[in-house]
Amino acid sequence: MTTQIKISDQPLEIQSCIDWVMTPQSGGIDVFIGTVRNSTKGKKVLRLEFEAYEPMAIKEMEKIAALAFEKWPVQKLLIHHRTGTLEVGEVPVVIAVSCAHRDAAFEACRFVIDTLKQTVPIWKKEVFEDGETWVAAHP
Amino acid sequence: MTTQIKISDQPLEIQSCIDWVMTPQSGGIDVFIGTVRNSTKGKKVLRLEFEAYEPMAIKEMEKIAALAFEKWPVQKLLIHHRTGTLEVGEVPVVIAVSCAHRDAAFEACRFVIDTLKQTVPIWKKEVFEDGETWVAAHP
Amino acid sequence: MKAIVLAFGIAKDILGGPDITLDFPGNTTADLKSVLENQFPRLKQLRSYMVAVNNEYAQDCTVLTEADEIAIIPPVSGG
Amino acid sequence: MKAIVLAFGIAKDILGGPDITLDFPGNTTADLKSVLENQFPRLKQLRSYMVAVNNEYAQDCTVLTEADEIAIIPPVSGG
Repeated sequence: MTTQIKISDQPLEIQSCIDWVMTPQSGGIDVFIGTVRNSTKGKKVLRLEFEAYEPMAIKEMEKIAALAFEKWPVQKLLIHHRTGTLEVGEVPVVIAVSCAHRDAAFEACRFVIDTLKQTVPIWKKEVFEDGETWVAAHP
Repeated sequence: MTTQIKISDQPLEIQSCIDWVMTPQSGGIDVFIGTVRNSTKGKKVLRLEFEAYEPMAIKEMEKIAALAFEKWPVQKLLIHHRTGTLEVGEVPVVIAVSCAHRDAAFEACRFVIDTLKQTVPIWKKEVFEDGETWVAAHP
Repeated sequence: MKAIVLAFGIAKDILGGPDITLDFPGNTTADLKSVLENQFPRLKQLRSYMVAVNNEYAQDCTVLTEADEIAIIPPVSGG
Repeated sequence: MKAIVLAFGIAKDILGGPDITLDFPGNTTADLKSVLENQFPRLKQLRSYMVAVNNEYAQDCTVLTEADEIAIIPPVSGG
């Protein structure tokens, strides 16, 4: 298999993600790691809570992966997404892409995270000291 | 310190590189990992040999880092480069960039590797079954 | 028609739980949305929302059946 | 002037070692290059090469002194 897609409530293992995409044909690997930031628009964030509509989220991520393979000469592509409660510094998402040459790796990786944020049914709630907000829900 | 630059003849430790750039202010980390490919232009590669003019290479990498900090809101930036003999699948270079937002991380990371390949005095010899070549030496 | 509607993210808060059963006139996504928005006006305050049928984004004209898995997809924010 | 010139990558192969001592007329990078290319014509077959003085890329007009660290930088290929 050249694609690995996973949704998990356990900490993501970045090194295994990278090991998985590496092949003897690879010349460049680009890895995007999302991390929980301690503030948003100047407001202190205590933690994030991620919820996924899992079967559909997997399906949408598979579509994104298929598109990336169509658009670029990708060798292996991995998307791991966390669910549940994440503290500051924890990792909600890891995307890793291996290619013979680096340009395709950068472009495909960026395409995957950009598209994931637009189409994959996963939701993030920011928890502040004085309340909580579902991100992007309102105009 | 917000920049870590290293040239080493020991295997690069990707996970420590990523841990080092991560900060509570980070929202996105982009990591580029160069890997030794088993072929070039259809020819089987046995191994690569990297040589660096170390003090100048460090200085040039520091310049690239300084430029990246000028151009993008980078939080931490790491460049580790291997020297010596590397087998297929080994990692000559790791570049890791943390930012509040992902766009800057992707762009700065790509800028660093692109510029490194143009200006940093490090040389790579490809060793084939029937000979060897200093990469890019001749037109 | 009668449908079980799954809700996620803020839609779960608005509908008051992870799923509700609705009995509504008509059988398209548009019919469903009209009833939902009437019953839960806060849906109209969202930036947007989609309906998914059997794990695929549906159009307003998509015809629903009682066997379909129907879900409300408020603006996504993963990654 | 007299200079020790460091060589890396393919330049090390061309010069026959990691450094050579040169005694040459003039005192600029251009003067040095002219003598080097005369003595080691294979340098002219390179895609290009630079001279570094004290770990900085030098121009042809850069004036050298005997205290400088001078190096030949053939086309780089790191990463």
